[in-house]
Amino acid sequence: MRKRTLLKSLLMGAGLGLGLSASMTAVAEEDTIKVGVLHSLSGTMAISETTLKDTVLMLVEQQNEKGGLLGKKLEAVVVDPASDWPLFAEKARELLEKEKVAAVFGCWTSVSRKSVLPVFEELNGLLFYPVQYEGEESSKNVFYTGAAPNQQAIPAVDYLKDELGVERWVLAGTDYVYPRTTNKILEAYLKQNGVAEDDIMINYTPFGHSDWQSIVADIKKFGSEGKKTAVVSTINGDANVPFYKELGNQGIAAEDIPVVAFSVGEEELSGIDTKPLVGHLAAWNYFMSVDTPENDTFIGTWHDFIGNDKRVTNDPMEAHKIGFDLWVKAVEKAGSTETDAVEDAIVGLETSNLTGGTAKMLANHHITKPVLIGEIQEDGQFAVVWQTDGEVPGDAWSDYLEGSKDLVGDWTDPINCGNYNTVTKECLGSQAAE
Amino acid sequence: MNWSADQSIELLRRDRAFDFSSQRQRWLAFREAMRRDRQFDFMISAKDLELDVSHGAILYIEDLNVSFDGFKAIDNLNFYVDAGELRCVIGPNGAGKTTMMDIITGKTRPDSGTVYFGQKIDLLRLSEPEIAEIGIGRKFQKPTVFEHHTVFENLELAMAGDKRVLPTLFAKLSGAQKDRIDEVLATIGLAEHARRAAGALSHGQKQWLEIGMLLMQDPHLLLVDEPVAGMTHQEMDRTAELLLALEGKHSVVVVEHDMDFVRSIAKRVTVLHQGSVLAEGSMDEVQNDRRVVEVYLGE
Amino acid sequence: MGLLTSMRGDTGGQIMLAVLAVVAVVVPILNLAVPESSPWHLSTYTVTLLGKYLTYALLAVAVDLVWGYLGILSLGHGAFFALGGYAMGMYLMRQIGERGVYGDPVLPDFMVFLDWQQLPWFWHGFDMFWFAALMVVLVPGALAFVFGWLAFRSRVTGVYLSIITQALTYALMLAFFRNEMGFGGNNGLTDFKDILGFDLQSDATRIALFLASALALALGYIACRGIVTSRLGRVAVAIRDAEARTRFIGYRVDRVKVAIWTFSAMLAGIAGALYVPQVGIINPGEFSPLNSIELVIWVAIGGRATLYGAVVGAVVVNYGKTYFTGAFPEAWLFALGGLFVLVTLFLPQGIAGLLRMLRRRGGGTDGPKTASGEASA
Amino acid sequence: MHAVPVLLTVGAPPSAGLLLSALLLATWPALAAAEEGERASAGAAPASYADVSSPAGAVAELAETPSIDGVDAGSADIAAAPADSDRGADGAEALVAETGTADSADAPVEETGASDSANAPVAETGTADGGDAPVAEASAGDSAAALATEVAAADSADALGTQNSETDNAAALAEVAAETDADAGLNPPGAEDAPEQPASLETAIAGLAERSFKVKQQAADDIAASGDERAADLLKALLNGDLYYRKDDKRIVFAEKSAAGLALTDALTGESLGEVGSRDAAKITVNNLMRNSLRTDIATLTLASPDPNVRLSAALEMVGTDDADTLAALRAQRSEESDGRVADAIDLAVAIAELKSEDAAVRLAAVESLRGSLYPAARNALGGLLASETDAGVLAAAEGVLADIESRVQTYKIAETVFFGLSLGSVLVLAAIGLAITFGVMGVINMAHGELIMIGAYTTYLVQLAMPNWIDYSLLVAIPAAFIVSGLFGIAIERTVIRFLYGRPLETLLATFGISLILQQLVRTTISAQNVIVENPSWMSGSLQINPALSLTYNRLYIVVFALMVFVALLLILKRTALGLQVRAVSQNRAMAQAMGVRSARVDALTFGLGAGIAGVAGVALSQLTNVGPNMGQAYIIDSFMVVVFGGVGNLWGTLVGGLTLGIANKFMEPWTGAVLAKILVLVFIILFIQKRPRGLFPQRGRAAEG
Repeated sequence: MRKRTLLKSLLMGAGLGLGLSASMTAVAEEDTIKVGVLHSLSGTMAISETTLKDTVLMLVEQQNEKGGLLGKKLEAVVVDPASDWPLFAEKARELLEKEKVAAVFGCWTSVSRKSVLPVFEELNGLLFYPVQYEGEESSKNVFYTGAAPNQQAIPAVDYLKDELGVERWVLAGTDYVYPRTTNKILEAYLKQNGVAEDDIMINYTPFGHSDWQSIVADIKKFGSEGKKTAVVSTINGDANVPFYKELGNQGIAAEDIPVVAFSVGEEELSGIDTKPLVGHLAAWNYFMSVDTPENDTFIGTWHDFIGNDKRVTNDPMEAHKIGFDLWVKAVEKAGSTETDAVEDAIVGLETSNLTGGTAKMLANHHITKPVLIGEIQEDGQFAVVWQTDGEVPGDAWSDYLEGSKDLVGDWTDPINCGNYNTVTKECLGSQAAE
Repeated sequence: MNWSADQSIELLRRDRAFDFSSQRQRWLAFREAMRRDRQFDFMISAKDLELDVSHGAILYIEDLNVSFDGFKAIDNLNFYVDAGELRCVIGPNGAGKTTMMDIITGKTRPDSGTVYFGQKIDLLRLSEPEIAEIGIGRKFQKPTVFEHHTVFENLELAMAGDKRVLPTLFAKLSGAQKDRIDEVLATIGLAEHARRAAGALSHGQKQWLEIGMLLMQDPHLLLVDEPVAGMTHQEMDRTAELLLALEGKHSVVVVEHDMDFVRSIAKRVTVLHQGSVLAEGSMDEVQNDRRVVEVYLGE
Repeated sequence: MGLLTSMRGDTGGQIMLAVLAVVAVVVPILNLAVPESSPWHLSTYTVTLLGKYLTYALLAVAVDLVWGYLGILSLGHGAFFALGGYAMGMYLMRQIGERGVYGDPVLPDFMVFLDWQQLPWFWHGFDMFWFAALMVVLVPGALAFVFGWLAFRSRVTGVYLSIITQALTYALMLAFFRNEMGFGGNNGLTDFKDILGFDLQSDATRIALFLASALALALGYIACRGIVTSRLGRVAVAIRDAEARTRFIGYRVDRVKVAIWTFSAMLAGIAGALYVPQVGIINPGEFSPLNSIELVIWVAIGGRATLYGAVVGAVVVNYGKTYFTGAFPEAWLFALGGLFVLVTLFLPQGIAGLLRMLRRRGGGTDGPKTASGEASA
Repeated sequence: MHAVPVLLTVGAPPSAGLLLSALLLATWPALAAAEEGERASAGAAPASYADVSSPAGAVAELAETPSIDGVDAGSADIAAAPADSDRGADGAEALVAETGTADSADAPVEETGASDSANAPVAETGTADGGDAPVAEASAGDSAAALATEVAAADSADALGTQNSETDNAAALAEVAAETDADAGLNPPGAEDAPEQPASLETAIAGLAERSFKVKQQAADDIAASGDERAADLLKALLNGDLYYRKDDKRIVFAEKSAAGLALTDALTGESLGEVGSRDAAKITVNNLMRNSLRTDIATLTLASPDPNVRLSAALEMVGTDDADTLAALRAQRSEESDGRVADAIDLAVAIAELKSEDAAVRLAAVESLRGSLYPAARNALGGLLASETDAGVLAAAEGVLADIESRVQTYKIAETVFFGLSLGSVLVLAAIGLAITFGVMGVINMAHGELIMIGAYTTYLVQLAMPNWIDYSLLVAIPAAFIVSGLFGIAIERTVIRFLYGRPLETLLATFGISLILQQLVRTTISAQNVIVENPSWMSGSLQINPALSLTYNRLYIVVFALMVFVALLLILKRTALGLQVRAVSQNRAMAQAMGVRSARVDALTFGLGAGIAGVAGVALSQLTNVGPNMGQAYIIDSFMVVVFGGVGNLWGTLVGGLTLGIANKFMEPWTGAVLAKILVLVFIILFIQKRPRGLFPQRGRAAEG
């Protein structure tokens, strides 16, 4: 009998695993359309991603108040991938296979996107990815509502070059793929514009780098050599606070060496004492300070939803809003949430963005966005100092990179390929295999 | 390392070590050599150095000095033990008794002086395991046995034999070895406790077990540090018998505080004081030595 | 030596293996044979999940071997796991061939857009499975050997050892984060297509991988069991409990440690290699010291110095994680943290200890030997 | 500057409106297109818009650099004193814009010329010479103007096709040389055209209420140009963001926060306009370009300010100028300058200007006077001189001086690196020292240490919330507060969990790891998953300028000191107090200590509390350097363990020395290896070091340490 108790308890242990099978097979109730939310609520990325989770919840709530979709209520399914990349893949699988969600809104870092990509392609799901990223990708199953490099980096550099007469460039970034790629693109672009090799300084730091003394000192020196200098910062979230504090303390004012950041938005600023930052720049496709009726209502609903009118809105939130609207429109147009139908329907659809323009879903699953350059103000907001005339279409494959200048993504017939080589007229890579 | 002649001799000597079967030595030797290379082991196995006691003495300690940050624990110590002798070492705390043992067993390295095992073997060049291999066993002041192993296993682990990694992994107890263990179990009177975890033994039993482990190692020289601490009188007597039984076959050095016990076993007694020999001789001589009395009773 | 004999007297282990065997039979049937519609159908999601647990279990066994029986608390075993994973990842990467987004026949995508011209030397050979498989054990093994050889010879013990193992994995993490290293930086290696010509996405392959993991776990378990029941195993425990004494009865403590440590690292490497194709990504995050700490916790929760305990611990904790992150995304950390605290407070011997207590209730006398909570710190 | 008076005489009035449109043209390509439509002068324009992605970009690219060089060289030929590039350029462009009216054919091109950074000079002139431009200058400048037109035209033509390359400039120069005299004679009338009068303050100020930064800037410059004594205050207010405008009547006002919202006073008359809601008045925002010119304007306006610091910044602003009047002003100031630093700055400015003098002797003197100056400007100027200098003597002298400067800069660089190392080290020490107690002395592998630091940081945040108007003193409150809060957390942890785990360090690792997870999530749920703002008190921001080459940031400075203070305090507690004695007793031999009547339970709790409290204090310091968020603890826990172990467990001195060593080592490696590799190497170093010293830098002695 002793054996039996032991047996029981052990089966308990191992059985837990099997126990999953029961829960796995629980099928979603028919009268709701499930929407997956795949954002880290714990771990290092929670700082940025929790807000996006709330945003999607808000959008779903709004949609339900409007009477849902196709006569059904929307139901948000939230999971926590805990800033752990393999877990992202696992959770994506859970959402698609177990929860049978119609679409997933999620991911922030490139690596999390890369991690879930094969899952979405295998299970033919829909992912709306709301963050500016390095480009070099166009998947049938992913919609990139954030900015591609040509919708953020290049216009920003143009602004510095032409409006501020910058001649020397510091490209500072965290050592991962987004900064690497962006900086490669910018380097190529600057050289094309006749910037000399030694007028460009490139620097990479680890994640969450907190001791910027030497690097800032170097930048200071680099900037004190007579030519107007600017820093193009692709420094990732957490490392920014100590970076800006060091800038401020070492007396580098925005007028001397302006810093234009691609990863610092209202959300990040809400964690920084902005006094020393006033005048530094950021390039986004949306600013909370933009003065349009759409934006005002959005901010209003956000504050009501979150129950705190101190909370800010930022670019990825707008991206999610746009993505969500487009998805809703596409589902209504297609009359079903079935992936392929939605994919066909969504391309070419338009919805108004929050900055008074319209966002159009392009054939390469990127969207059109205006590019705004804002200067940080004392209140942690941005004052728009420059913006493109109309929207810039997102370019999946950069024209400034050797490997990809001939590539385009086009998910409409006849091409139907994420990386189509316009020269050899063939579809490269995995899609070719299928 | 540069291969001097005698080192190559060492190698040759070494070969003999690994023939247990006593046949096809060369082949075994060769295989061993290969295996050793695989293990990146360039140490000279001390196991096969011959113990040479032709001059009668088994342990030579000469002009030995150790100091722990300033304090001279061993001060110019000269100390000899004859083969087969049972020697008792007494002395007040801090006299350097334990330190001396530490040096002999390789735990502590001296500042100067020489320690030879027989005429040939320089102990200062060997590591603890090697010293154990060449046949010096030690029992600690504080009984240390493997608490989570049974008494039997404790003895098994201590048993002399090839103690390198792979042989140990594939080791099997031969009948002979079992008998040997049982024998020792009997000697130390723990036969009925063979299957008990050593941790569960009483203090005295642990002392014996440790002595038993010494016996299993079957060393030429036993260093026994305070064997009867915390023992009842009966236990003490049995321990005395045990040690006396060892005399002759083995050389034994006993460090002990308990004078009665020392008297009960000692032929020759060495008195250490402040790290050097104060007096040496039979128990009576020593006890009547004025300086010894001073040291023990004086000031 | 007949490894199976080593299973004698290891009730927990026998049952664990039995359960494993059952699972290995049932799961494929439920997944492949049972139709989707049936409530008994086991989704591929679950299969992959279980496969992942099994590799974690193997890793936990490896940790338990050195911690439970040798008394070395490694806070860096994740490093060996990750290295094994990377070796496998590199093979899978090479398998992609022309199906990469840039269609480059040789270079992986991340090398193309960092425009590297040719393959770094250490990527050669990984297009052959046997080579990769060899590296899966050799790389972690070699690292462990060198590290151990240094550390154990100079008798680094206790927390000092634990912390430098942590330093080891931390340094490796930072190194692998660097894109110059040629391992894909933060993104690591991903978007694998197939293994040995079988499509990684297909259910059959996943089942195969699952079974491979189960087999590896079984063999790994039996091998470890073989070691701990051998005299070497007893020496290991002796070292754990009284290192100096072991030295004085003539064992080369440093070599015993190096040997077992290296073996454990190799096991971890194998676990990593099986883990990667199932989760579909390997990146420097796996090196993070926190991961390594966490896996020590699996062992502690399962019950240190009982190999089956390690297995149970790994499965339970990770199932808990999977469940909580889905069920209470907001609060799961409370649950997990609470679990750790409660187990340490009320189950010092872990789940295995609990089971033994139950057995004692049933009048059991001979519990398996376990460490006092004290490691050689 | 010689181009500019003309700009006043000729350009300003008629061209004002056009300038404005030209400006808009740069920012709002839409407008640009429109304007083109009006002028049927599509000539160059479409091409220019076509070939570059961002129209504004293209526009600006067109007439920029070459015309600058052109005028520079050109005016050098004509004028008595040479024109420094940007002034010259401005002049030229402004003129270009002006002539644009006359000759509509190349209008778009020229406007583009004007568009990119036109109007600072307007201000310059206004202030430099309040309108009394001598005729000589006028004509001279005039010719410069004319040729500028040529150049602009010629170049923009090239610019359309190619990038601005050396050859373009060369061409420009040639042209300049050829046409100067002719043009100089040709169109004099411009000089007489407009009666010069600076825009009055009243008219100028209105522009500030506009939305376009360009307009605002123009307004600001006019203000500066007005030569009105209120100008400086207005501009400063503008720069500091104290200048608002009332939304209803666009009246420019000074505003101060008040109960009702804002208390307004008229910017011009200074009459109080009472309070309005914060919605009714809007701050006049400024952007980088404006800040730049504002600073220059203010500088010129305040060179004679009574405050030496103001004078210093003013003088430094003028370093690198070649403008005769400015230099004259500087020299004048120099003669009655009392403050040494200002005097140096002025000398620097003058010397740098004189480096360009025709007279080799003057240059030589200038070079010598630059000897030992650590200002980057001096180095750059000398560097420039080396390239252009012809006179051997001067060349030699310049090289010598430059070498001398370089070597001195190098030594300061090293000093700087040491300081960086120390400050990084002291951060490590701060983070680790609490652990040295809980882990080192008590043997608790406290994975929650990082979270205790985090709690300290959050305490700082809450304290600042509680006293928003006393930020400067907030830290003084936060330090004890953090110590108490974290300390209490520590005691709670010890009482509820750790006390059951003594002698089982690994269990403590597991339990405290669990606790750390809980604490993190606790903060996320109770406060927020986002980082929170912890402000730096004014006395913590900025840096101590030892000399132009070496400055130490205050926050780092304070933290180094603070770390040492904490260390000493801790040392005293452990060595001098009864608690310390008991702590050491318990840590060495619990049983014995208890036997001696030490209430070990209480001691344990207090010790752990102490360690935790110190961690909290460290949190206060770290909150001044880096983000305060739920994850901040994780960032420090591993480094802390490294430091403690490297220094030797249970040894405070070890922690101190260890931390500082690692910090400095890291900082000295960084320049060669980069930040990441440096950290890796440090870790490898620790691993190897532990091989040599298995018990760290300062091993514990005695039998206790064995095993």
